[in-house]
Amino acid sequence: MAPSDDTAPADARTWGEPVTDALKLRLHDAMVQARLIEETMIRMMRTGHGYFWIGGPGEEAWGVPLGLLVHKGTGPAHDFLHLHYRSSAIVLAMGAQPIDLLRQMRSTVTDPYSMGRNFVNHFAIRHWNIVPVTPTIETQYVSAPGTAWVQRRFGGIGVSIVNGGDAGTAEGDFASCLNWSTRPGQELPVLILIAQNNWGISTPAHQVQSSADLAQRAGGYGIPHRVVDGNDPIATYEALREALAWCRYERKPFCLQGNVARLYGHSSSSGALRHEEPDCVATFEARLVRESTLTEATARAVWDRWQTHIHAALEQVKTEPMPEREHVMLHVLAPAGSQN
Amino acid sequence: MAPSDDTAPADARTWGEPVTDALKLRLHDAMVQARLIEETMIRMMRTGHGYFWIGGPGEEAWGVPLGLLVHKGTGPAHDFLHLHYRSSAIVLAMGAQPIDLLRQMRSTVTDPYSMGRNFVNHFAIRHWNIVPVTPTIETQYVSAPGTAWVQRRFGGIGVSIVNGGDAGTAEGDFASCLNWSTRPGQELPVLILIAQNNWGISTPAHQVQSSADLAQRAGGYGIPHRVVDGNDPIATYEALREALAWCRYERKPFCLQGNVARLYGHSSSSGALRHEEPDCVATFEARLVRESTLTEATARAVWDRWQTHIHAALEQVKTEPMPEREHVMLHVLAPAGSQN
Amino acid sequence: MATQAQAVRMALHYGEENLGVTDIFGEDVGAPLGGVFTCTQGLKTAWNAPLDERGIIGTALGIAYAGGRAVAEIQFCDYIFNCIDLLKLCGNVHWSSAGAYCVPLTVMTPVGAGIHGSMYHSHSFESMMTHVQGWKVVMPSNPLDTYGMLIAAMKEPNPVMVLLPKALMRTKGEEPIPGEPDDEKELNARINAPVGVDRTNWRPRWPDGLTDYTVPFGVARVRREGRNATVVSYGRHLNLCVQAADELSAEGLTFDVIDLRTLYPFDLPTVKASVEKTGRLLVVNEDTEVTNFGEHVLRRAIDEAFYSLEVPPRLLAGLDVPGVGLAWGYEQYSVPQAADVKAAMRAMATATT
Amino acid sequence: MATQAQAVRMALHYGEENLGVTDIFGEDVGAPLGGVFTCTQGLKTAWNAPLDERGIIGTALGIAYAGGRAVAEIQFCDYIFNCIDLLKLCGNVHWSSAGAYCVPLTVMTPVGAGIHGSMYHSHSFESMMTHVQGWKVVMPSNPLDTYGMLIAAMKEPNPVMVLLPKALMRTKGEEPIPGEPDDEKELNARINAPVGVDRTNWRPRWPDGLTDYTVPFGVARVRREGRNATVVSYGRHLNLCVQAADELSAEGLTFDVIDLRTLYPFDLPTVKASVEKTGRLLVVNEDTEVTNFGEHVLRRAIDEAFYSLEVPPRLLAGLDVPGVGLAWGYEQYSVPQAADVKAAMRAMATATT
Ligand SMILES: Cc1ncc(C[n+]2csc(CCOP(=O)(O)OP(=O)(O)O)c2C)c(N)n1
Ligand SMILES: Cc1ncc(C[n+]2csc(CCOP(=O)(O)OP(=O)(O)O)c2C)c(N)n1
Ligand SMILES: [Mg+2]
Ligand SMILES: [Mg+2]
Repeated sequence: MAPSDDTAPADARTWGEPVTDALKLRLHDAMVQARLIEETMIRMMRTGHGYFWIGGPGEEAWGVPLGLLVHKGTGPAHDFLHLHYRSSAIVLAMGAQPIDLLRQMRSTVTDPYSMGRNFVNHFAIRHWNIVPVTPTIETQYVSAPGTAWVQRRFGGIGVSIVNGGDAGTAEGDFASCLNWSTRPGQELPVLILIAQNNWGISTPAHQVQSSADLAQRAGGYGIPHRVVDGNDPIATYEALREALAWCRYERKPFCLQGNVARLYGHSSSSGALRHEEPDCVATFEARLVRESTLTEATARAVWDRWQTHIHAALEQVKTEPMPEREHVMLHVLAPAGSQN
Repeated sequence: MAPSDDTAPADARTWGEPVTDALKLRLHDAMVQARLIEETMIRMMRTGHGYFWIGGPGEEAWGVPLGLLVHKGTGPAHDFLHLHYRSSAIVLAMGAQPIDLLRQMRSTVTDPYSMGRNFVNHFAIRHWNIVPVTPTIETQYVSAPGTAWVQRRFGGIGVSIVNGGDAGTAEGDFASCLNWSTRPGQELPVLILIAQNNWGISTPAHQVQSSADLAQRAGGYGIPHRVVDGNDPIATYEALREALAWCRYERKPFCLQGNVARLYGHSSSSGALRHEEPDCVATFEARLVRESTLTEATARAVWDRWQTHIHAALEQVKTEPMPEREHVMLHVLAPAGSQN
Repeated sequence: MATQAQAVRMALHYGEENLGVTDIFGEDVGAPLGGVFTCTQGLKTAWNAPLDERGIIGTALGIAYAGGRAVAEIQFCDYIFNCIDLLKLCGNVHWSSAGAYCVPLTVMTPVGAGIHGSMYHSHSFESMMTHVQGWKVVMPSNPLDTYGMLIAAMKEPNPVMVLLPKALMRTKGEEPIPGEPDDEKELNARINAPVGVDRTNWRPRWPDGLTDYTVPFGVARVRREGRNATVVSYGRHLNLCVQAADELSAEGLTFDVIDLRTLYPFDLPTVKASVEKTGRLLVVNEDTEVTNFGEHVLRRAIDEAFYSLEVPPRLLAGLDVPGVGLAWGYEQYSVPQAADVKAAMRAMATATT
Repeated sequence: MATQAQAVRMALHYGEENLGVTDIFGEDVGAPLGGVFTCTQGLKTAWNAPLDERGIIGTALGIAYAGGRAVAEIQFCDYIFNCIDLLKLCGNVHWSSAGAYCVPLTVMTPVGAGIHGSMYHSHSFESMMTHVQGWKVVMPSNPLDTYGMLIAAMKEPNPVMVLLPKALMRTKGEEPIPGEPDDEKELNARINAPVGVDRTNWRPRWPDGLTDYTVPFGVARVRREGRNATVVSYGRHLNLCVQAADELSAEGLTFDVIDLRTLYPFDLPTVKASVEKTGRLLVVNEDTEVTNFGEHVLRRAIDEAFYSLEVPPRLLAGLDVPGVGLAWGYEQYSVPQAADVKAAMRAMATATT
């Protein structure tokens, strides 16, 4: 059954722990982990242990804080997550096992998210309300009001969180999300996120977006909105904390844009080469060292620990079987009695 | 060939004649004509001279001013119109022949807009750049940027005008129109209209729209926008004049909402019964009489003249043939050499 | 006897009370209208959606994810074509998530011509929809099956597309729905919203005895038995086939008339057995004829029973035109009519080998 | 020899210069990328659209209305399914306006599996698209046809859907495109954007001699002639059929292998004549098998040549699964592979009557 940590705070108006040194170290640790996994997967693709890579290196300062703030569990009492393919940091910070990402990267039959069917970073984790990541851009923005509608009726503090890229906001589905979240008297607790990295594959944002502030589109629907530096995990954490408290207790939508980096380009199709963009993990680590929250040696140890962990996981994954003929027709239709 | 009245004004910054008594009389005349035709068509439906009625009675003060202000003609030098099924007043004020609407109402083979194929008020008039009215709500908002894109490249003062209802703005296509009209450096001359009648069939606007001011959604894209009393033809005329001048000479989009009435309900499906809503024709006529621009007798004469005209047209239409087997497969594919 | 619209209403009411239905929604589905065909009048969980089909299907999917059970309506199937990607998503969630999620969801939408609906109230949808995986697809021909298949749909863990022939909405059945009042007037008085007056305080008085009557998916019903040919159809045209079979018996021609009812998965064994008996197969529907679901039925029948076929199996379907035009002649000559069905059946039964 | 991607590029260049093409656009179609498959590199009218397929098709329609001529790309056909309503509109404009407007418009989109594209870069689209009226639908199997059918598309007053088998994008043809340089290296140097460097100032040097070479719509090409069976295919799988035919000749089996090229309207006379000769028909494609365009080909062939058929005509197509999975095994076992094609052809040729 589902792990569940129903830790609704006593004071109903705030959400999440305040920023402390301990939290900063947790953020750092999770950011390092996420970065290393993505870099491992890029290497897997290069060395023939996967066909295709797409993921979120550069978005750790956006994803990790969210992962730590999710009210995770199963069913409408908890948050639902409608994510996209750059959301690994969120899912890892929630506690996903690195080996499972590597399994999906290698398309093994043991891949718990899709049994080797979908691209890497296409999660589906029912016990944490992470609904299947859709390869179609922006469709997650039309399913989010549905889970939020059930949550609204259910009561409690569960919200629906939807995350996606900047270019994707051009799809009408982004507007549908704004609209369905704001029916008068039926407002929905949806946290509408935009990861603004200024690119859609090869198309620069300034060619196709009237303004880099996409969150303001929510203003036309009366939704409070804000842009935050998504490369700064503390800023992001604070902004998400506030936004989540709003959604949870007002039971209304909020739109938050994080300006992030696309550190390895779009995907392996474009080579997955390291780009000249802000590196939020390095910057944050340097800051923690400067602030003496972390020493260089402890920092190094964090990297080493995850490196070792991931290396072992990769070796394990390489031994695992691939899907065969008998797996093709599994799950075409759900058997009677299936439930979410 | 196309009639064309290329009457670009000398002063490039204004558009359309100012409001004079003569203009007021023209507005009144065209509004009466439009109302009478719609009411005739409702009667046709009731008496078995048509299967279905949908149209624009109640929107005369919104449509007629626009019809008078269109820069009509063929090709990108002139305005393109992407209309919906309540746009009869626009098309009639442009000079469409009443008999042609009656033909489409009766589904005769002589119907010039669709050869008896489409519902009434589904215009397609190539010589005036009126592109086919789509029965699908809101899709006109995604074709409008296309004609405007050609107009942008062409230069001149032609703009693309798109008109639709309030409920329809919930379709993502409305947002697509806003987005495609505002690519930086590639802004498009689109006049984006919203006819806000506070209903979508039986669904009241307040159930599904966060605000009755839908035009403000354009603000999220940096598009200037405004709401006008669509029951007042003078206010509408002035607002449209200004908005059109902006689109024509700035070559940029403008969003204008008119608050209008739905005088006979949604369509014949809901009975086409007269509703308790503002009657812009009666109100305007009373005002003109009060202001002594019109006497009651001249007003009556206007109604009578159109009544007679329309009656004769209807008698003619009743004699015209219906489509037969040989018409079914006509126009499935355009013959080689066809052009717009 | 209940009409098809009343059958829908009663089934949905049963679903709200007994099968965990949480939301019945779509454009104009809630009060006061209760649907453009009155199918959702008086239902306690019915509500009006924004005019946004993508939002409707997306929200329905989200409701399913969160453990709700929605019945979503697309007002006319003519307006579903901007959602095919979302229908595909609903249908691949279970497979792509390796079984983690399922999508218990019913979508219902009126289909077909026959009401002078012009180009955008006359579309058929079965050909495109049966090409979308992960769904069950049904199309009833009478109120009793409508009731029973909706009950089945509301019990399904998979998405189900219920195609409702719009021309049958006001048509009564020949067999009562278990639990409906014997007296039609009583039924109407109980569950039809009053016309022409304010409905704000109107509440239906649902019949007490409605049951769990379920028509299982994938099971056809042989509506007439005969020797001369097999006719496979569904929905509105099934009734034309039955009628033609009855008329043609006067000419000494008899038919197996098979009502598929479920289009995906369809009942191949029943079709096969009949073709093996009659040696002749005609499939009838009103969708346009290119890449038509009936061609799939033909292909599977040929796979299974080619050597039983005495004459070429045929499809009678709509002409390949961009729409059904409004004027009488367009519908008459582009959509198979009763006379066309009868002629095609006679031709099939009498073709020389 | 030019690849399919280069053939597209050269045809579009020819179209810009000679056929009035005003806009080539879609996601990432403009500089610097020139399309995810490089099909639109260096073209002077190419530009990057917002990430909005509905906006792309809608804008393309508007361009057509205003007298422009667009070639719009949907990056992968997997992302076209939210636009089916707009494709239907494009296809009914001429009919619904009683001939007032036409929609001269080309849409091109990569289709099919074969590049480890997983669930959303492996879709086929011909079955759904041939069910949409008012369009011509083509699917080339080689660069020369790709060139010639694109030229035809850019001359058409109707919308044309060009389905480009994505697994063939980098495949060279066997026949040169009229006007392409004899030396492949020269061609690459002239029209391939440089890789790994800044492309801002790169300009292609188009071959001078490109021509109006046109492949007319509706005309199939018989790629192999034989006696034992007729095989109808197109796109990527056509090549597998040709290869199998060549291999099977060693077993004494020969085939008419027909490359349909145009799927709507398809060349029924050529299919019919061949079936009358061989008495056996196999249709091969990779779309999922329920309500598959190949079933339409079978049905029309049966209508015309039933009595010539010695054994059951067959369809070899993709399994009816919700997607092509990423792992090798999924594609291997759900999409027909070379060995499957060969086995099916052998079985067809040798089936006992
Ligand atoms: C509906 C749809 N259209 C196109 C694509 C192809 N595609 C994949 S990612 C991408 C760019 C997305 O850009 P953005 O939304 O900014 O997200 P980012 O990748 O920059 O994080 C495109 C066009 C798709 N997956 N889905
Ligand atoms: C895509 C689509 N969905 C649904 C319909 C059915 N329909 C026709 S009119 C209408 C209501 C439109 O309301 P609004 O946009 O406010 O325009 P109004 O009729 O009030 O002028 C609906 C739902 C349609 N024609 N097209
Ligand atoms: Mg981006
Ligand atoms: Mg309205």
